[in-house]
Amino acid sequence: MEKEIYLDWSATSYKKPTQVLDAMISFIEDVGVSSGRGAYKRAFAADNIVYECRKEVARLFSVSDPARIAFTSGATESINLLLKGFLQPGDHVVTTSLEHNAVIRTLHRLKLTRDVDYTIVHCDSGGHFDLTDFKKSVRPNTKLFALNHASNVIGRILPIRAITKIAHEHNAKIMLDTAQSAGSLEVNVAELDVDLLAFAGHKSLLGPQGVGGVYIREGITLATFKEGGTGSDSKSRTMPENLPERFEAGTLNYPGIAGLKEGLKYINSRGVTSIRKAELEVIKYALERLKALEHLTLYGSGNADDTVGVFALNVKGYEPSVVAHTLDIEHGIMVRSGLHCAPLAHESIGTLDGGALRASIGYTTTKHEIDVFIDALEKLR
Amino acid sequence: MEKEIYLDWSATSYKKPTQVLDAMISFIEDVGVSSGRGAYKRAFAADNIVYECRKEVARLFSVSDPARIAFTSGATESINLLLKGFLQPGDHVVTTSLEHNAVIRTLHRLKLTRDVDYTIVHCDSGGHFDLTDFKKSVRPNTKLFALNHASNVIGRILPIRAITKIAHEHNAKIMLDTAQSAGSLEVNVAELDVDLLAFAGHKSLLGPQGVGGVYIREGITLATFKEGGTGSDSKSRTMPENLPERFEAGTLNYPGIAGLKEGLKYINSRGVTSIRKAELEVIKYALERLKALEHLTLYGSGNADDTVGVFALNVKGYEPSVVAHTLDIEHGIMVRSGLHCAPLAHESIGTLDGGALRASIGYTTTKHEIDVFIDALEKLR
Amino acid sequence: MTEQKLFLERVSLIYMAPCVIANNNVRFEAEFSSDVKEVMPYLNTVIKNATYNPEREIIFFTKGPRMITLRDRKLAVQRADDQTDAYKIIDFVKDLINDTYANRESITPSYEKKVRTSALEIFSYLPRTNCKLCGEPTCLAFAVKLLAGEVALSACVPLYSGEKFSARKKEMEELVETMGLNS
Amino acid sequence: MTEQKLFLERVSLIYMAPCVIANNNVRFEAEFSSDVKEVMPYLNTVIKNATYNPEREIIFFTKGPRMITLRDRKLAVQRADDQTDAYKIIDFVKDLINDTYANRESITPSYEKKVRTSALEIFSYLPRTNCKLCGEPTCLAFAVKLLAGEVALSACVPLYSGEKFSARKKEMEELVETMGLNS
Repeated sequence: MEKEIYLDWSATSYKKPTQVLDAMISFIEDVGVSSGRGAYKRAFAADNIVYECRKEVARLFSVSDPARIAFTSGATESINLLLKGFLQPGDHVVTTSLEHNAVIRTLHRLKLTRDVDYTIVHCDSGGHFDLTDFKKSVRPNTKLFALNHASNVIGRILPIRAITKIAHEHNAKIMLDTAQSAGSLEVNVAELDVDLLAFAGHKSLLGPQGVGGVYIREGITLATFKEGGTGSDSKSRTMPENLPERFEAGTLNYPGIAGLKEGLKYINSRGVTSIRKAELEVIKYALERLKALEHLTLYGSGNADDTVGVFALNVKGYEPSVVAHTLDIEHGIMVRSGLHCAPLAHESIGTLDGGALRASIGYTTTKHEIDVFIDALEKLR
Repeated sequence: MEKEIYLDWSATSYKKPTQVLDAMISFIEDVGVSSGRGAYKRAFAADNIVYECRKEVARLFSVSDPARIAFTSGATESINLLLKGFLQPGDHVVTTSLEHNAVIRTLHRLKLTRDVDYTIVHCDSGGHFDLTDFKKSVRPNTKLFALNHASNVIGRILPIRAITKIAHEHNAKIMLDTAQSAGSLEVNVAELDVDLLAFAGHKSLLGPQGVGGVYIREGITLATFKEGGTGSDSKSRTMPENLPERFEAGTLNYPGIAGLKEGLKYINSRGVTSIRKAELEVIKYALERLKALEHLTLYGSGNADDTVGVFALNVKGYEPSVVAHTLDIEHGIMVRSGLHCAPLAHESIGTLDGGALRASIGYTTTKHEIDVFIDALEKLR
Repeated sequence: MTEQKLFLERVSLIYMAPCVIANNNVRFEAEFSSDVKEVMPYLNTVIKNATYNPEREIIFFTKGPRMITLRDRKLAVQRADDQTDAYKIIDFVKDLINDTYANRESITPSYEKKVRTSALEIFSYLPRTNCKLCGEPTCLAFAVKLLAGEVALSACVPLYSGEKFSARKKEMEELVETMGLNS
Repeated sequence: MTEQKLFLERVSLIYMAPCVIANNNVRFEAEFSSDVKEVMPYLNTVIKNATYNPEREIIFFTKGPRMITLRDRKLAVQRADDQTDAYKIIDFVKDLINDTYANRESITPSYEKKVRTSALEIFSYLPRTNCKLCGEPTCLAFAVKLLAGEVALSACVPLYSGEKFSARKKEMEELVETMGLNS
C-alpha cells in the first residue's frame, strides 16, 4: 500500500497548514483564558485573537465591518441561527433540492412549529437549475431564498448572482450556505448581493472542527438563537442588540478560533482566486479520468468550471459502502459513501436508495493522488 | 513581580493537565477527520474518541448509559437545548436568584415567545435559601425547576437534594446547571435525582473552550435545538429519535472532545472526592484570610463546606474593575470584576450597581498563591 | 475486572453501513487486536445462545435484535441501533472475550458444534419477496427447510439475481456458513 | 499603507470597564508598543478636532461619541460601543499614528496648544445631579464656566464626596488636565 490518500476534504480538511495547529497550541499554552471585559491583559489577548479572526473572515467575504461576523460552533449552528432568527410565522422560503439537511431539516422544523412553508426547486440530474423555476416558486409571502453555494454531493456550483437577483426583485432576502465554497471559491457578499451567510471553519477555511460563523448584512435584525452571558449589558434579561455580542452568548471556542485565524490568513494571503485556479486543474484532470471509466456512473455536470472539488459516483455492481471500505482497507484511500446528509440531492441524481461514493479534493490534492484513486477504482471492475 | 497567579478558574481552567493538549495535538495531527459512518477506519477512530469521552462523562455523573450524554459547544448551548427542548407553552418554571444569564435570559426569551412563565426564588445575602420558598413558588403548571449546583458569583452550593425532592413531589423535573460544580464537587445524577443536566467542558472538567454537554434522563423526550446532518436516518426530514444523534447535528468539536476526554480521565482517576478534599483546604484557608481583612467586603456564606472555590468581594473605596486592573498590572494576579453574567446574584448580595471582584481557584491553586493575593489586597488599603 | 494482561487490547471499528435487514439500523465490522480462535470453545460454554462451528472457527450469537459473528480477528454485527450502539457492543464483546479468557481456568471449554438459531431469524435475512421462485409458498417456509438442511441457499432466486440484494446475499452466505447449512 | 517599518508594532488592550459617562458603553485603556510623544505635533496637524496640550504631551479628540486620549504609551477611550468597537478604535488609532509617522515629511507639525471641546462635552462627564452645591444653577452652567476658566473642577461637590463618582472623578480630572483647565 502506498501512503494514505485523503479524499474526504468536503467533510473536513486534512491536513491543515502547520500554523493552524501551532496557533492552537500557543493559545492553550500561553493564553488559555476566556473573554476579557472587567478582567486582565491575558483575557484581552484572548479576545484580540477572536477579533483578528473576525477581521480575516470579513476580509475573505469582502465585508467592511468585522462586527457583522459572529462565530458559532459550525455551519449547522450558523444555518439554524440564521433561519430561526429571520423567519416569522407565515413566511415562505424558496430552497433547492441540493441542500444539506442542515437547511432542509431546519426549514422542516419551522414548518412543523412556526407555520413557515418552503418550496423546493429541483435541479436536473446534472445539477442544473432552470431559473424560471425560482421565479415560479415565489409567493406573496416569500421572505427568503435559502441555498448553498456549491453542492456537498455533486460539487455543482449554483448560479447565485442570478438567483439573488430574482430573490431581491421579489423583496426576499438570500441566505447562502458556503460550507462547500468558502475558501476554495470566491465569495464576495457585495458582488453576490448576499444578505445572510453561513460558513464552516473546518472545511476549506482550514480551521479545526467546532467553529463556524455567520455574516449578517447591516440593517437586518435577527432574533437570538442562544441566550446567555455576554460581556456587556449583563443586567438586561434580553440579549444585547449589538453585533457580534448578540449572537455570541457564552464562552467561544477560543482554541478553534485561534486555529481558524491561521487557516484564513493562509487563504487570504495566497488568495482564493489562486487556490481555485490550482484546484481547478486537479478537478479537470479528475473529471477527465473518471469520465473515461465506463464501469462507473459519475454524477453532476461533469464540467469543471461549474464544479468544486467534490465528485459523486458509483461503481457498477458494488454497494458504495463496500467500495469505500475496499478503497480504505486495500489502498489506504479515504472516501465516503451514503447520502451525505443531502437526500434530495440523491433524489435529483437518482441514488436515493443506494447512495453514492463521494471523493473530494483539497488545497494539497495532487494529480498523482487522483491517479492512485483511479487505479484503485480500475481494480473494481 | 512574582510569577503570574491565575485566579479566574471559574471562567476557564488554566493550565490543564498536559495530556489534554497532547490529545488535541494528536487528534489534529494523526486523526484529523470527521465522523465515520459509510467511511473509513480513520473516521471511526475519530468517533471512537467521542465515544470514549462520552463514557468518561457518564462515569463522572454515574450515568449507566453513555448514549444519554450528548455533546454541545458549551454549557450555554446545553442550557438552551434543555430548556427550549423541554418547556411547552403554558409551562411554569421555578428558578433562583443565583442563576447565570444562560438560564435567566433563556427563560425570559421563552416567556416572551412561548408563553412560559418563571418564578425566581431569592436567597439571602449569604446565598442561603429558605426551602419553603421553593414550595410556595410551585403552581399547578410548574413543570421544571431550573437551577445551578453552585453559584458562579459567590460559590455557594445549593441544597440540590432537598430542592429535587420538592420538585418531584410536585411532579416537576429538575434541570441542573453544573458549570461551577462538575469536576470539583461530586455530581451523581441518581443520588441527586436529577432529570436534565448541563455541563461545561472548559472549567473544572479541564477540557478546552468550545465543548460542553447534556445528560437527559431515560424516558424524557426533548424537542431538538439544532437540526442538521446526522449519521443515521438521513432521508427523514426530522431529526432521529435516538440519542445522542438527536442532539448532535452537524460536525462536533472533535479536537475539543479529544482534549476533554483527557481532562475527564484525569478527574475520574484522581476521583472528585479527593479533588474536593484538596480544594476545600485552600477554600478554608482563603476564607479565613479574606475574612481577616477589614477593608474588604466578602460576600457569600463564608463557610467553606457549602462553597466551591469562588469568592466575591469588594475593596472599600475602589471600583472592582480598578482593583482587578491593579492586581493584574502590579502583581500579575488575574481575577475578574463586574456582574459575572449573573445580575440577580448581585441583587441578592447588594452589588448590582458596582459589581464585585471575583477570585476563583482550581485544582492546582496553592495556599501560597492565596497569600500573594492577600498581600496584594493588603496594599490597596 | 482482573488486573492481569488483557487478551484483547483493542477492538477497532473499520466498516459501517445501513443494515440490510432492518431499516434505520446499522451493520458494522470491527477488527480484534488478536485472533480470538482460542477463546471460542470457552465462549461456546459461556454464551448461552451461541451457535458454534468448530471446523470453520466461527461463533454466532444474538444480543437483543443484534446478530453478532466472531471469526479470526473479525467482529461482524447486524442490526445495531446506531453508531453509539456499535461502540457499546464492541465494549461488550471486548469485555466478554477478555473476562472469558481471564477466567478460562474455571470454564470447561466446549468443542461441540451447536446450531442455535430459529427459522424466523433466518427468514429475517431473506429478501422476503415471497416470489415462490424457489418452489416454496413463502420465504418463511423456505427458511424452515433451509434450517432443516432440506434446501440450499442458492435456490433463492432474488438473492442471486442482480445488485439489489448483493449486500444481503453476502450476509446470508456468512450466516449459512456459520450455521453449517447448505449454501 | 507604506512598506517601511511601522512606528507602532502593537497596541494591546489592558483594561476595560463599563463607561462612567454613557450607559451600556465601555471605557478602555490600551498600551502602545512605543511612546507616541514625537508623533503628537504631526497628529495635532492631521486630526482636525484635536485638543493638544504640548506641556503635558496629551492629545485628545473625538470620533463620533468616543473620546480618545493619547499620552506617552497610553491610549484611553471613553464611550466605545462595546469590545469589538474597542478593537476597531485601536486599529484606527494605530493606523492613524503609523500613517501620520510614515508621512511626517509632508506634514507641517503644529506645536500650538489647542482646546477644541464644548461645554456640552464637559457637561457629559459631570455627575449631572443639578445639585447647585457649586453655586451654579445647573451642571451645564458649571460646564460653561469651567471651560471659560472661571471655576475649578474641585468646586463640584458630588464628584469629590464619597465613592459614587470616584471613577468619573478620575476621568474628569484627566480631561481637565488635558484641556489645561482649572482642576
